[in-house]
Amino acid sequence: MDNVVNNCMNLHLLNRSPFSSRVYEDVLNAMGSEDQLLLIEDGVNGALSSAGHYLAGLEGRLFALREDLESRGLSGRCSESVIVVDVDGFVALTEAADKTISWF
Amino acid sequence: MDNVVNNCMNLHLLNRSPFSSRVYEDVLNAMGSEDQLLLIEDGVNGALSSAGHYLAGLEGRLFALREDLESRGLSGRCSESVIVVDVDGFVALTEAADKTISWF
Amino acid sequence: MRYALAVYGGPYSQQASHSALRFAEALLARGHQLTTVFFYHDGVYNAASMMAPPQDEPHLRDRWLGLAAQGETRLQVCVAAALRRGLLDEREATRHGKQSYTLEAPFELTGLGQLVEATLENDHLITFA
Amino acid sequence: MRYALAVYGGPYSQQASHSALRFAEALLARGHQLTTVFFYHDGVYNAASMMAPPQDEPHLRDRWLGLAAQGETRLQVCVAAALRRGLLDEREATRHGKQSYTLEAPFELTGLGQLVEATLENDHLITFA
Amino acid sequence: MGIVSPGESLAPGELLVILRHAPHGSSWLREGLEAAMVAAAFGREVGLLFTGEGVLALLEGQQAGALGQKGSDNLLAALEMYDVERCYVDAAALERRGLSENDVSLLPVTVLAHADVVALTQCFSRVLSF
Amino acid sequence: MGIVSPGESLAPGELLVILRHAPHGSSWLREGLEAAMVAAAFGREVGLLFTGEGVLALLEGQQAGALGQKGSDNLLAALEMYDVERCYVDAAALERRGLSENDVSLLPVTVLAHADVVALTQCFSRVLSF
Repeated sequence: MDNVVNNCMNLHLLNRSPFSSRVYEDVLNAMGSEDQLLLIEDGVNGALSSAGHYLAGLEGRLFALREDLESRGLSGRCSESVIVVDVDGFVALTEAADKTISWF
Repeated sequence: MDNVVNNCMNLHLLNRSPFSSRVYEDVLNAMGSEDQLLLIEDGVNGALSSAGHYLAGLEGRLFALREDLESRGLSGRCSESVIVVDVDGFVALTEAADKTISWF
Repeated sequence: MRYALAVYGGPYSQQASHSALRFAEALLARGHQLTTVFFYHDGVYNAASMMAPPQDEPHLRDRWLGLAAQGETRLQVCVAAALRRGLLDEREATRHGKQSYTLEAPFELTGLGQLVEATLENDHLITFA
Repeated sequence: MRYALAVYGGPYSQQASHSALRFAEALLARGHQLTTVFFYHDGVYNAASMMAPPQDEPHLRDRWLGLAAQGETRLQVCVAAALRRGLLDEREATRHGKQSYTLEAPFELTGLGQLVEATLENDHLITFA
Repeated sequence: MGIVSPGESLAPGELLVILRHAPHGSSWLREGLEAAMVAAAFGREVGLLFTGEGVLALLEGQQAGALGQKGSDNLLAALEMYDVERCYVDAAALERRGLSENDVSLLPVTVLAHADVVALTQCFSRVLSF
Repeated sequence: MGIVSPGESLAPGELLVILRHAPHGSSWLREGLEAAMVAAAFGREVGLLFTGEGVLALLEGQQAGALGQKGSDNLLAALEMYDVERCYVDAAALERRGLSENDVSLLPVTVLAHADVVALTQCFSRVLSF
């Protein structure tokens, strides 16, 4: 199956913190090389610099929701490799994806 | 505080699987050297032989609820270091403890 | 594009309802169509007619009503998940011999087939759990 | 010994209610006293009067009623957690201008102080979440 | 137990249902299986992926739980009646729990390596996760 | 920021409330803090232990969330009014999240090493966990 050309790009939504839940492992296991990951709700705790090792290898494809970072006081504590988007950007990410898969 | 003599024995209840939740780390961090741990509900998945590394160092103090193992078909798959008790034994464990602390 | 949302998280317990409503508003602001919100698992409690939160907190059911009033969004609640949790419309209440009901329009009790249809018949389904 | 239970998990969503009822029966069988079950977080939904599960599944509210009928166990529901989730007794329903109510005796709406009291005034408190 | 046949695995499908939760502890697994069954009953092309704790759904010897609480085994038994034939299990999730193909016997399933799990999420046009 | 004073830390207490959940994502943190406040208002000797994700409750700069959803910062501000003076934070939970004593400034807290966390759960006669 590996060598089949597939242009499908999925957006994955993660709303659990990698510090408390292992669901991020299932996400990584299901992500294709072009897929994107957006952290929302408690998932944004995974955007902390100290969480970098959990979500490594997603440069340019790892996003976090600005509103959820701000409400938690985390805006200034993010890893530089995380791309911050607001809820309008969240909608835009879903538009661009073939489909969106939620993990919780 | 380490050297204070303390005869308090707590029973800890864990109802989340260590394969999916990291709350077991918080339990281990709060357990005294005489404290006991009882796995219930999805926590009994931590009684699998393959989960031994998550809950190491609790020989003689690690219990799992028989009814929850049986309903999941896990009775024959447990680590030998886990002591299986039924719900009557669960009550007995709470009787013997100074207090019971639930983790979820 | 045509969107559907699935809401599985309980109101006032999980952030899911708040997130879904916020997303719904952004969706409409970008000119999309939101055809369906399907409530399943503890999400069905969003439809509770008797919900009475403190005045300084958002009234989630009223927010869903506001969303439905804006356009063509249907608020569908899984009937099997709802009945066991105590959410009955007038018809189900009568059928179960209850004197009152706890769910009413614009929320509608529907089968799980509507979730499948919402998933397959829209361009996007986004789940909040 | 004197026990109290705290139930935080929602019925039919988490195993907590099942576990708590099973534990309560074993407790009484060993000759202990169960003074209080306190419902908080999504546990408050255990008190929903309209709960209508399929006939081949346990009716959790009826099981709590059966427990209360056996002895001196009080079924206390946190009023703040209950109101926002749509569980109102007759008095609260009237106060909020609702025509019907969704919680009734032997369940009683109480303050969170009763959880503190149940924790401190019994020999053991066991939490199911 | 299925043998991984690339052609079969890669066939496009309409709806993939991902099951990540264990039986009994919560209702997620049952609710996910019920969604899959309804889709199949409506004649949709459904696939099931058991991953994370969901792989435990496939163990033999499950029973009713406290107060007669239902597990998921009766739903699995019903699945074949509903023509849900594309059932997959994540090899990594099995291995982490010390399980092998021989342990997951309640359904005929195809065991998928990482790359195949990815391909699976791409060849179905819609996904519901539980 | 408190200095660990063994005498103070070891004082027996009536009720320890353990807070393990982050603000906003669920109501656990608020519900735990409300239980602690009620106990204090009733004149009980209450202690708070922030551990796991609960340490994030102590970060400055929190705001209302989606639709004006309340976080926990207003409850923390109220705690001091209610004479809840024994507030502890788990050093291991802080460290794992890359945080230090300087980051947890919403409340005066005492940072506890592992052995002190254990001692804390032993010197209070009752525990509620959230």
